[in-house]
Amino acid sequence: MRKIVENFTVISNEACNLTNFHITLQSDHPLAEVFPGQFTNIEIPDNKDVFLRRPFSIFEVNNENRTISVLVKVLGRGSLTLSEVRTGSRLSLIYPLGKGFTLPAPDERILAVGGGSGVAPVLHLVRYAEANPGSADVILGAKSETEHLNAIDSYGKYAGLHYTTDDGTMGVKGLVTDHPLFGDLARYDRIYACGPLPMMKAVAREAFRAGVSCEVSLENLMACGFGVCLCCIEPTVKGNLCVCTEGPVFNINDLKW
Amino acid sequence: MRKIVENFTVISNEACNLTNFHITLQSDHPLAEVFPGQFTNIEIPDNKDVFLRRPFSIFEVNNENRTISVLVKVLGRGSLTLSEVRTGSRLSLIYPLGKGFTLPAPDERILAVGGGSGVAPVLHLVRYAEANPGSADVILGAKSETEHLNAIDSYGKYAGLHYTTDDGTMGVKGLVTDHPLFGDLARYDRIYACGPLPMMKAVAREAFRAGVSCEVSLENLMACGFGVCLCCIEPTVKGNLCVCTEGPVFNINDLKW
Amino acid sequence: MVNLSVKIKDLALKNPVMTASGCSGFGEELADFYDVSQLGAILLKGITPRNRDGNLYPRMAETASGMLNAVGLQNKGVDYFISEIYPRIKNYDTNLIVNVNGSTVEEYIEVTEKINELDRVTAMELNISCPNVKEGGMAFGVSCPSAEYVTREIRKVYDKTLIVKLSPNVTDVTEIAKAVEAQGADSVSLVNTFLGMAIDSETRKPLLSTITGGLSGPAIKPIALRMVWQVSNAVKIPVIGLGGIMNAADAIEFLLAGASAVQVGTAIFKDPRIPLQIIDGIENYLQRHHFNDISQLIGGLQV
Amino acid sequence: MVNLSVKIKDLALKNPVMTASGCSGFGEELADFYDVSQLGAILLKGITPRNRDGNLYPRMAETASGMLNAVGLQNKGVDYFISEIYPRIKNYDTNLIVNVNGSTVEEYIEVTEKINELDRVTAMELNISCPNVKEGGMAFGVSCPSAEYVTREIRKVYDKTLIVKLSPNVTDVTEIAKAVEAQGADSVSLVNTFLGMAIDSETRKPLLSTITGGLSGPAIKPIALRMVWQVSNAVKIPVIGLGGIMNAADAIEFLLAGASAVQVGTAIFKDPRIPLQIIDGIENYLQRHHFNDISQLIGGLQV
Ligand SMILES: Cc1cc2nc3c(=O)[nH]c(=O)nc-3n(C[C@H](O)[C@H](O)[C@H](O)COP(=O)(O)OP(=O)(O)OC[C@H]3O[C@@H](n4cnc5c(N)ncnc54)[C@H](O)[C@@H]3O)c2cc1C
Ligand SMILES: Cc1cc2nc3c(=O)[nH]c(=O)nc-3n(C[C@H](O)[C@H](O)[C@H](O)COP(=O)(O)OP(=O)(O)OC[C@H]3O[C@@H](n4cnc5c(N)ncnc54)[C@H](O)[C@@H]3O)c2cc1C
Ligand SMILES: Cc1cc2nc3c(=O)[nH]c(=O)nc-3n(C[C@H](O)[C@H](O)[C@H](O)COP(=O)(O)O)c2cc1C
Ligand SMILES: Cc1cc2nc3c(=O)[nH]c(=O)nc-3n(C[C@H](O)[C@H](O)[C@H](O)COP(=O)(O)O)c2cc1C
Ligand code: FES
Ligand code: FES
Repeated sequence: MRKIVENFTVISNEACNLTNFHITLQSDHPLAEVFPGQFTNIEIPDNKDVFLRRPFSIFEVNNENRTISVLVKVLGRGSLTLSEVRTGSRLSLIYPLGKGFTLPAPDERILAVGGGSGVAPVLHLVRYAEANPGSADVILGAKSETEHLNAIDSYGKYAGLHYTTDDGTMGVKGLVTDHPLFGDLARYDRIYACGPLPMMKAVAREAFRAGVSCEVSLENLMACGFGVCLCCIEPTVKGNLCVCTEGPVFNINDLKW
Repeated sequence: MRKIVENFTVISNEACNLTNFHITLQSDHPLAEVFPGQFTNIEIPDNKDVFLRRPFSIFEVNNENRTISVLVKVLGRGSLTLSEVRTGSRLSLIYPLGKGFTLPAPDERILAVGGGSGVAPVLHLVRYAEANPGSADVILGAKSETEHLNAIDSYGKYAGLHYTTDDGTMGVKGLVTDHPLFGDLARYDRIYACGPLPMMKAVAREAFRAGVSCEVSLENLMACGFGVCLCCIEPTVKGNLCVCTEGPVFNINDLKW
Repeated sequence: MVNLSVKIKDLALKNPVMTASGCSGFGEELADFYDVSQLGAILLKGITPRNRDGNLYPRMAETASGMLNAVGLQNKGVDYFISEIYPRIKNYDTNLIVNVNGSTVEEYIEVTEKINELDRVTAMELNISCPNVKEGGMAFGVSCPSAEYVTREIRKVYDKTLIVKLSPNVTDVTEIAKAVEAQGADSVSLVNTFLGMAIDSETRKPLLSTITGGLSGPAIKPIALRMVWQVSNAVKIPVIGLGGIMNAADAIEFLLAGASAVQVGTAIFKDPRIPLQIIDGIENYLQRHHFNDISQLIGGLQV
Repeated sequence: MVNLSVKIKDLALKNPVMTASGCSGFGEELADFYDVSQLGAILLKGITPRNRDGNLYPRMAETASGMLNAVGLQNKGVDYFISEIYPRIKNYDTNLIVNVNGSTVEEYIEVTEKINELDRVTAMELNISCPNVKEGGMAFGVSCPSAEYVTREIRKVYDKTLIVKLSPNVTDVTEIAKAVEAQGADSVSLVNTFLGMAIDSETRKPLLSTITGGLSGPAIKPIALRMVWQVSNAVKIPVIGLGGIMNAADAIEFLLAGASAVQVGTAIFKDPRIPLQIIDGIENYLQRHHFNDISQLIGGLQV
């Protein structure tokens, strides 16, 4: 599959809340085709303490404007520097990377679960699949209301939007798996999850119990992002697989969780 | 002597010409006393390829505004990054460093010669010494008119300003030592020079011939700037001396040129 | 026009820039970005006789101007390589060089004999310097007798250009280089990674599953360059230099220090196009400095 | 309140943070910035029996996350130190440790005997690892017999705490550490600089007058940390760790790897206050993690 290294221009960088930033990047050229669940490896500018690129899921894609966007959660030095990037500056991206989610068939009912920075790929999915609130539910989990992303209300046209927070300040109090929708998973044909490892494992456990096909998107540490270093591997029933090329999306049946 | 490590705020960064920048920095605290010829070691922000600080002569000092300024000539990666620094950003400075020039007595006649980035300390000197055009001459040398600094006309009140350019586009054509003032050095009590090594050596040769006391300010490569690493040494009649603490100003009689 | 081609014994390179083993897969991932026939050679990922899963995750940690890896020679074994991968890559119009590994001399021989049969594999790199495996690997590369022994045995079974990859984790790398030269190595490549370690101070745990791993990237360049210079002055066979090369200036420094060719490793992770940019940069340098042949740079350090 | 004090044999440190030799002069330059009595110890600039001019300029080159130096032990000799410098610094309320150097064992002994008489010099660091001198220096530190020999001779004439500073330019640093431990060293400090090299590709000349020099700074930290961890597991005497420490987290990593104390070198060039910031940072860490004694960190790596 053709991959590209290219300088994009930052056309906006909006704080969604204290620790999440929505950065939109414009290409000088027509975009390569991007599928939900694919990611980009971004060169962090100007930070003496960062050597390697940092991977981020591609959130929104606009082929007309030649833009893609990422949701960046500030976790450490690289994501912090990225969150401070200014409009007009140039960032080097390698994209599109990885294999995306298995797209649902038009008549399939889906549940997409996103936690923390994991909301980007699942929202990309419901939009790309042209889902609708009748056939798709999204549960977004966070620690507290203040960590929930604003400006995603527009996704209400693709899916029923549901929230959970650890402290109960928004939506259902508890973990994503505490949401009532988890009470009857059997009505879904497919479940998708992306977020912190414990969250994905909890979702996987419920999906497995309910016998519903489930895909998760892993965030293993990466050096290259395009398959040459073998640093990002995940043990699977098919042996050690590269998360960056054979993932980041895996069917839970293949994982050794 | 008390030395300080402190964050200054960039309050202006003006291009003097294509490769020279005048950067003014403000302290949060009253300034330490700075003598002409002393320098500051500046931490270069945001450049992955720069590890150490970079030394720059202190050009102008304004105790009321708590500002000092430097003239930065773009030579490589560090000076380039510094030249792009924005107003409002913070820079870490170590200052005041080194020993300055021997100040002229009130009745002494002086010639100060500056080439390239070496103009900063010699202009600082004539201003600090409260010289006047009757008793002080300054020769500024450059490759071409385009490399001469604008906005130094105000120094006309401290000294007669004279120019040389290699290509004759401004002032006398030739090297600084080709200037007619070098025809009769004996009328000066002291000569000061700062600039590229060949220039300083040429000035030193003439001063030595004319028997006039001459001080030069060296720009040896430095790691620390405050005397602990012994990387910046210059061989002198007194042995290897530290340019950063026992210089950067040396009497030519002490040098092994 | 300047001449960029060099020869390492029978190995003819159209230019002196190769990818480093373990940093360029089997060339296929680079081919997703550009035409790999522009490269001087592709050093294929380290191969062992049989499948190796490699070490547990996490296998990498970022360090100041570099990274540690603990991949541990994950590969599907030489037979899989020959039947599945080689047919896909054998038509790349560049040199394919196999990086040969083993836990015992017998294992090294087993891989070597098999790849000796492959027409399009024009040279082999004998890896006696991998710090990330429990048996074999670096153990062979840090003492003269063992380096001599494995080189001698491999020389017996390999006809084409034999490059021995040296470990930097030694007191005197010239001793090892001279030892393998004496046993018939056609070239030495250096350096492999330095044994290093990283700790998460907050969790108080090592950052790698294996505790220690191999350090690569610009951080090691000054040491690698010194070793290449020392070895170039100590042996007569051509030297291949690597360790932290990120751009053409870095590559030229290795050539000046005496390397006949260079390899680019970790830089590829930052930008897979860097090897091509280095080729262009070297050509540009030669023109700018009025040289017409790359050989004028090799060993051209003015001391 | 947390306890930061540690003991290295008879050397009592109020906290485990020392400056490194050659990076902090004789303490006087640091005293221009702050009260040096806050430091655990000051490692004084390397001293030889007689005046040494050191190497020619240029003596330093910047590298990726580090620097090369080729100072070559410039100093005015031990007698000048005793008569001119010692009287000025002897009242600093911290440990003064002399870094002892020589071209021959006799020279090492000469310096040692003289500084043994100085009340306020509470320990010595035997430098058998300087890569920047033609004779002596690193030559003593890269083989077990010579390291043993010089340590044994020095132990005979030195009563106080004897620290031996090890070179990282060796195949197995634990062998050297065990050898000097067996000869009565009270502690080992590691690492000294790595032998490296830098070239200006444009002028095609080396950047150092001596061609090669010593690499220090964050670039070397992963290798230094690995060596400290290996040595801590190999010897019973306390280990002092250094190499690229820039902040408290770095220092804590060395403590976790087994160092009883740390030294800060190149970081001082960037900001002379870093040793103090590290002391504060360690204290803060202990509080944050509910430790009350620094000893709970030492060797606390969870593997
Ligand atoms: C395929 C993929 C897609 C991703 N998509 C997104 C996204 O859309 N939005 C987003 O905000 N983040 C995403 N991430 C995670 C993101 O790459 C990391 O948060 C980022 O690299 C952290 O860099 P840093 O320099 O800020 O952290 P560092 O300073 O390097 O590390 C800070 C701390 O975080 C830990 N850490 C760093 N990276 C990871 C990781 N990948 N997994 C677990 N712990 C880690 C470190 O061990 C350390 O303890 C994705 C990762 C992958 C692999
Ligand atoms: C006491 C002192 C005062 C100084 N005052 C000024 C000043 O007022 N204005 C000003 O513009 N510059 C001044 N300099 C010089 C300035 O420090 C260097 O130009 C700067 O450090 C270059 O950094 P860089 O990262 O841009 O260059 P690099 O990328 O590090 O180097 C680019 C090239 O320049 C050469 N180079 C770098 N520094 C020097 C040097 N000091 N001498 C000779 N060659 C060098 C390098 O070898 C290399 O070839 C002063 C230097 C000293 C020691
Ligand atoms: C992730 C990774 C995997 C590697 N795998 C191998 C390998 O299989 N065989 C080998 O000889 N060297 C291997 N190396 C070492 C590199 O080929 C090279 O010697 C080293 O990284 C130094 O060069 P660099 O700084 O340009 O990366 C590997 C290096 C890295 C970073
Ligand atoms: C400029 C310079 C001079 C040094 N001089 C000495 C010395 O005289 N004696 C010594 O034992 N080590 C000397 N060293 C080595 C340091 O003490 C230290 O071992 C090394 O720099 C690694 O630590 P760092 O990375 O914190 O600097 C010197 C290092 C530098 C950079
Ligand atoms: S990150 Fe390099 S192979 Fe996946
Ligand atoms: S620059 Fe360190 S002593 Fe002068």
